[in-house]
Amino acid sequence: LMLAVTACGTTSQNSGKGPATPAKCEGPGGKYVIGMSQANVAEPYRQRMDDDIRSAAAKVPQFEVKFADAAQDNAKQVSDVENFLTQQINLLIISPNEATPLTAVVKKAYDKGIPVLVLDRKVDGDAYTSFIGADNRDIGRQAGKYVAEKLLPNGGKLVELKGLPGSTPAQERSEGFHETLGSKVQIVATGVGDWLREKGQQQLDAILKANAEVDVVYSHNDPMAEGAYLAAKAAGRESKIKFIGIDALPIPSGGVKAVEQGRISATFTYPTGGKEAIAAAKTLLVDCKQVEKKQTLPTQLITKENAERVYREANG
Amino acid sequence: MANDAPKLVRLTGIGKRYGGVLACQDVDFDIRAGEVHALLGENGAGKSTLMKILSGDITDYSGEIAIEGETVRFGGPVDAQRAGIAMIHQELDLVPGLSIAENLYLGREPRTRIGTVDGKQMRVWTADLLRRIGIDIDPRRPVGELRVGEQQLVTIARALSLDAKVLIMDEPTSALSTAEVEQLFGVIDELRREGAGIVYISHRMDEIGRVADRATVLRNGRIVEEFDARKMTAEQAAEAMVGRPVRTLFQASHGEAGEELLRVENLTVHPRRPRSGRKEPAGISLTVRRGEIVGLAGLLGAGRTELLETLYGAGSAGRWDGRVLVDGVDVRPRGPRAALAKGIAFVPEDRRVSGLVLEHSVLANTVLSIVDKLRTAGVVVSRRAEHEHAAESATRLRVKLSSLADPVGTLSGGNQQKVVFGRMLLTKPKLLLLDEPTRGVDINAKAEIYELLGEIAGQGIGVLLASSELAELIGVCDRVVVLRGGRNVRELRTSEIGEADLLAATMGETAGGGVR
Amino acid sequence: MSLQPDVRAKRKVDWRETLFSFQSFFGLIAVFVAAIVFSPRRNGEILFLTSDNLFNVVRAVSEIGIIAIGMTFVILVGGIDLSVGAVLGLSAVGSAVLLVHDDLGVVPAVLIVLAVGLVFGLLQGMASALFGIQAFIVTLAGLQIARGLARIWSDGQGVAIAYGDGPNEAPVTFSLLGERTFGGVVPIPALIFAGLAVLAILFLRTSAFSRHLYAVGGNEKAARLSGVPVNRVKIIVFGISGLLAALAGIVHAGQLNQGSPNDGAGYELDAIAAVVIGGTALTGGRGSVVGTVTGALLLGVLNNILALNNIDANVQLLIKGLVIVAAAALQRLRPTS
Amino acid sequence: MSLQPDVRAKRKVDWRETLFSFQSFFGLIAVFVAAIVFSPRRNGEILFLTSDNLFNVVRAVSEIGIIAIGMTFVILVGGIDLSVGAVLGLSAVGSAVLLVHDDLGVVPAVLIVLAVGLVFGLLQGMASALFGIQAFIVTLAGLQIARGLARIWSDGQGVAIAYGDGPNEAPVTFSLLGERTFGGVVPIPALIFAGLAVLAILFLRTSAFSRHLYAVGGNEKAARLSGVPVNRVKIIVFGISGLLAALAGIVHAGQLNQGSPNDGAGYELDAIAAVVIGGTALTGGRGSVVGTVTGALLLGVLNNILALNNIDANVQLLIKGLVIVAAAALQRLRPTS
Ligand SMILES: Nc1ncnc2c1ncn2[C@@H]1O[C@H](COP(=O)(O)OP(=O)(O)OP(=O)(O)O)[C@@H](O)[C@H]1O
Ligand SMILES: Nc1ncnc2c1ncn2[C@@H]1O[C@H](COP(=O)(O)OP(=O)(O)OP(=O)(O)O)[C@@H](O)[C@H]1O
Ligand SMILES: [Mg+2]
Ligand SMILES: [Mg+2]
Repeated sequence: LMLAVTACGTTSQNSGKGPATPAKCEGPGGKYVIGMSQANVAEPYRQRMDDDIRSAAAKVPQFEVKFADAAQDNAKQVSDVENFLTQQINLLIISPNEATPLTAVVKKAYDKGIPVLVLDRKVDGDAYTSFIGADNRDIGRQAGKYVAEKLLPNGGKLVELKGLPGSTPAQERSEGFHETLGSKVQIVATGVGDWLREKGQQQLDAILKANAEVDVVYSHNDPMAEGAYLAAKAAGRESKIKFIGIDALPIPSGGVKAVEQGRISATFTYPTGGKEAIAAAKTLLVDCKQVEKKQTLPTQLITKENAERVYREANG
Repeated sequence: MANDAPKLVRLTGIGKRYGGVLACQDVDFDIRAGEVHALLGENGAGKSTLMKILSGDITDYSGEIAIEGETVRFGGPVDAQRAGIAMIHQELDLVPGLSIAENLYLGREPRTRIGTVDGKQMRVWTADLLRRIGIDIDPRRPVGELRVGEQQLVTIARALSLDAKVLIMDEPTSALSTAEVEQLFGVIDELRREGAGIVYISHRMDEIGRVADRATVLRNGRIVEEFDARKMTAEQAAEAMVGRPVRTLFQASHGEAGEELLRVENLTVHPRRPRSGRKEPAGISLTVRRGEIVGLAGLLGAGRTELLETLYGAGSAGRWDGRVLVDGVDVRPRGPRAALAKGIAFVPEDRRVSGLVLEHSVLANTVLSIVDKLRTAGVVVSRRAEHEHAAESATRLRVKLSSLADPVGTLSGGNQQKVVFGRMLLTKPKLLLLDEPTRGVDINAKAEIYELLGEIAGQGIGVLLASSELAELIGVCDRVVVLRGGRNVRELRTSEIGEADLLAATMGETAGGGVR
Repeated sequence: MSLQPDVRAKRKVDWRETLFSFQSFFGLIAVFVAAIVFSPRRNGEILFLTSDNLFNVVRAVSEIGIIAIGMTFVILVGGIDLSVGAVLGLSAVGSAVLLVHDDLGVVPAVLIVLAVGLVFGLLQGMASALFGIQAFIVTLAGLQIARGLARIWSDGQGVAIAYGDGPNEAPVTFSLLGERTFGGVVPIPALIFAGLAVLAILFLRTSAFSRHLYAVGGNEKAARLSGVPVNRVKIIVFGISGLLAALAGIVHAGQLNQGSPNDGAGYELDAIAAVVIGGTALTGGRGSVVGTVTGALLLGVLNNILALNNIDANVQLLIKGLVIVAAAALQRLRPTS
Repeated sequence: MSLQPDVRAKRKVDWRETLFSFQSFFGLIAVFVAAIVFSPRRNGEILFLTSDNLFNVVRAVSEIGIIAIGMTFVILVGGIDLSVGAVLGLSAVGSAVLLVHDDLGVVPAVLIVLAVGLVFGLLQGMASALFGIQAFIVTLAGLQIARGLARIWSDGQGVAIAYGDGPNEAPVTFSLLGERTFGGVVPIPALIFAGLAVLAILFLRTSAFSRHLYAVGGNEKAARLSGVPVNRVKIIVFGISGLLAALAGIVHAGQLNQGSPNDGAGYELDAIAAVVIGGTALTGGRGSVVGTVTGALLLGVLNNILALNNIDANVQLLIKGLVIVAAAALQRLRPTS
């Protein structure tokens, strides 16, 4: 139902007429101001996205990136983009808080001839230059497959720990997971951890109490998985339960390290697309070439085997 | 006489300005050991201001204070207390949530050896002090539960506990009845003998002659005259205060009483919290006729306030039994609004807590009860009507103010009282319930209020007036109903009795003098 | 001295008085001037002062502003309403669901949503006034309840609003809320905010109800004894706040073409900040809608200039905190009464 | 003749009085009983009542509880502290950074963090007391500032705490905060909370400072006239709140092996709810730490039983909102004074 509605959002008014003027491309000799509108830097994943953009852009001397943070508020993000337009940026990168509310203002920028790179979450219609991001539903599917095939091939008891209700990733990571999980695995409890470590811990405290048998905890992100691990440890059951997270941020407090150190069994990378966005910006502004309309970033399964290497490469 | 006694305190050239108002200017004042020095003046004359300066409450003033010859400048009330100066404030500044004992020793709690508060010691001392001024309340009772009169006694006890050389009493008896006043005077005599210097402020002229040695009169912030208090007459004092001859006679002349307006039959209030130990009205019956002023006499806690609040529907008490008839019709006011709609108006005894929105203008306070009747189109209030009503009320009651836009909190006490009064009169009531309406009101304003009461009664309004001032009850009322322990025990015609009879009746003595 | 009281209504005009009665206004002007000085320029043009940008500022504060007007009423009686952000979310969701899923027309949908906000506010007012529960706690609970209802109503997801005549499409009129008028310059939400502000200012200046409201906030006991229907005043005031929060939610949905259950999170604190910076006392009885409007604009200009200069988000937090304290401290300079 | 009014020397002991002085306790018992009734069972064992689960409840409320104790002090003087959640985040980050990045020992790190919290609180107290700015607005600004500082200190990312002796590892002692003692049953944060509660209760019952604190909250003018150092009391109280929020942050970091700048978001509202459910008046002057502790436990039990039963998250919000209102309404049954 929701999908239908979202699809309906894709009406003619949302498909931009395309840049009236082609992107201002002065080649390597030009100077370019890029505006990066972030939905909420309070989330580690998005902080990392900003960091990735910052470090990638530092290698392109023509680029100057300005950052704005909407603190998880759609209305604020609309203002942020408007303020960028006032400042007459040359390219917009946006990681929208939600799709529909940002569609209009993104289109406004696009119609002004400013190339727009949309990261992580889409906007409605096609009034943007390129979408770069991973597919949450697909990650959910892979996680479900991993549980069904690798962890619990003979069935078992699973707890799902969800992200903040109402957020798209929580929805999609759940739906994808259920598509591939199969019927052998029994979901004994579902907790809502609002993406937070301590909420994950509190939820698992109670859930472990209520359920003597739990084999796997599937958490919509790594922090909640870590919280769940702490709860299991307090109950003395951490060795009997496998924890799976998503995000796999290559930072000291991220999921890759947690896997490397054995607290989490597996996690799936949810690439930020920051590096790719700057590459696309370079193609557009410096190389004066077109980019693909859609660039889907692959996810990667992180287990004990590859964790150390992935971490090193990501920060290398 | 104490005239040659050493000067404990000397104030020279004291001045204090509030915006455009000169509350004190060039005041010289002294206090001698073993002497009670009365400070007189109209409402707003600057008495409290002067004493607040002396007690360290007001720190920005001009002039000089010398204690035993040494010039001082206090940084706050604590400095003054250390120098031996204590003050009983006119506004009862107590902490409602703390017990009586904790209030008395606030800021200087006795400690045990390990540094904790010595609660037992505090209670023992408190009980002693309370006994000394003649009341016997559990020191552990929260002050918030006490009535105004009791709170006044607590502030007196607090000041006594400071063992001060100089004790300033700013209207200490305004909510006390004669019996408690007598007890207080006993204490004052004791202190005088012990060599303390006392400043006594009161608007009850009879008390001045009774307790003071010397009297100084302030007018518009300046000293105008000094009297030997024992030889001074009320007329002299009043003339000095106002600056022209005035009538000090308590009289409210009005016509004959009409038909019965209010009938209370066997009114019994069931308290909401039985544990408070209060005796609520328990079987009160009385009547008030049109154009009649009926007084309610009684000791502290006799149940006068409780009765009036119940009639107005504002009782903190819960259910009540009995009948209340207005114009022969049963009424059970559900609240003040309903009471006002039925023509019953009420002036509460504590104007600052229950009467006024202190930071709002005189105008807003005056018209508050009728403002929704001053609407022109739909919701809009006519500013002109508001202004006219407020101005008319202020003129009629002779409220002393510089502008109707002044915050009412900056008026003097008596003028604040008149604002509350005026508000109720604007509702055009047929029955006016007054609880200590002249508490803290100066003699001139009192005479004006009495005159006004006579005028009101003359228009056929019935008045039920609770007062602790016997002279007032006898001078103003046609009849006085005496309450004791929540019952009406006597009813006296004021034309037939004197103050002594009334005092005896309130205390439960027969006219002969024996304790009943 | 004359015994006749002087009952002139006008206080002697004191220039300090006059100055300070406009002081939240001066705070705004100070921030405005600072904004001009620190504004980035392009080709000599001060970007902050472009009409486009100024209207962006007003548009951006319009929702907080609408909420803050209702909040002013509540705070004037000495209450507080923490539920407004959540009620905004609830009514944004409600608008979207009614228009899109239930295919209602704009008028019935808007009326239903406004009624929901009004009733929600009235219920909170009743809980607070009749049971004597502190407004802070009633509306804190109300916040959670409204949030829960919004999530349930929307199935926990943002509900996108598509326009058209078909089924599951909202009437195009609703999209006007996100548009600009007068030559594409003035955003409609800003107009709604301005209109509402004028209404509220007039109402507080002229109505009998407002006299009661100020009295309840100034001294509840005295108000009650003066015959003011205290409980009714309190309940109505919460109703107004709920109603305006619902209106803000409708504007929100119209601007963003979506109603999401998490919309408006934390708006209550911004609204309260606007009210307090505008000089309204949290203890009640003193304050004005003019102050609130200037307070909201001050916050809006501040946000805008920080964003135009691309100040780091973390540093922005620090600066905003300090400016809020400074603006509140300015209030203290008012000569004491 | 006797001038003594007829009054009883002893207060009559009334059973209602006795009952109601424990009433927040009764709210807790009601929720507790409900928890037992609705608890899931396994093999006849009531899961809610297992010692393991009960200690989980206490552990889960320990941080909110610690904050709420400090909040009680602030509210008793008629203030409010919205910054506690952010200060918790700041000190969680501080602990992690000092232990891991700066390789400090546990004692210096803890002391520094506590000092930061204390100073932050004292500064807020000064801004409020000396400049006369309303506590709500000072601490609302403080919230933003603390949050900004935490983000800056941590570079915006959670700082993981790894234990060991090497560089960039924290001393193992710090991990004790996440452990359980007495046969692996009693979580250490619960012990800290309990110890602190006892301390605070004794302090409020016996110290002269506490009388001053109640006096400032009850009638500031009277307190000033009695020589109570009003400003000092106010400032100290905010200092206590900051200090306890910092302590809660340390516990938070120890429990979660991480300090993240967003930790503690919204905790201030939970803490205030605990205080108010515990019967402390937001107007100041009346309340107790016993009440606050029962209030916090009530919220903890409620959260636990909802989680044990796997109630839908949205419905949980509704239930919690209603229970908070009901618990606050219970307070009103206290006979009026
Ligand atoms: N805080 C204040 N702000 C402005 N004016 C004040 C303030 N306090 C007192 N005044 C003014 O100072 C003058 C003296 O007031 P004060 O309270 O000293 O009078 P008083 O003699 O004690 O009167 P009363 O007998 O009514 O108590 C009055 O005109 C009063 O309005
Ligand atoms: N010292 C006291 N101890 C206990 N109860 C008291 C005391 N003083 C008054 N009360 C109670 O207060 C109740 C009502 O007092 P109320 O205020 O109506 O009387 P009042 O005559 O108006 O006295 P006041 O002059 O204090 O206003 C009485 O039932 C009385 O028992
Ligand atoms: Mg005075
Ligand atoms: Mg009385």
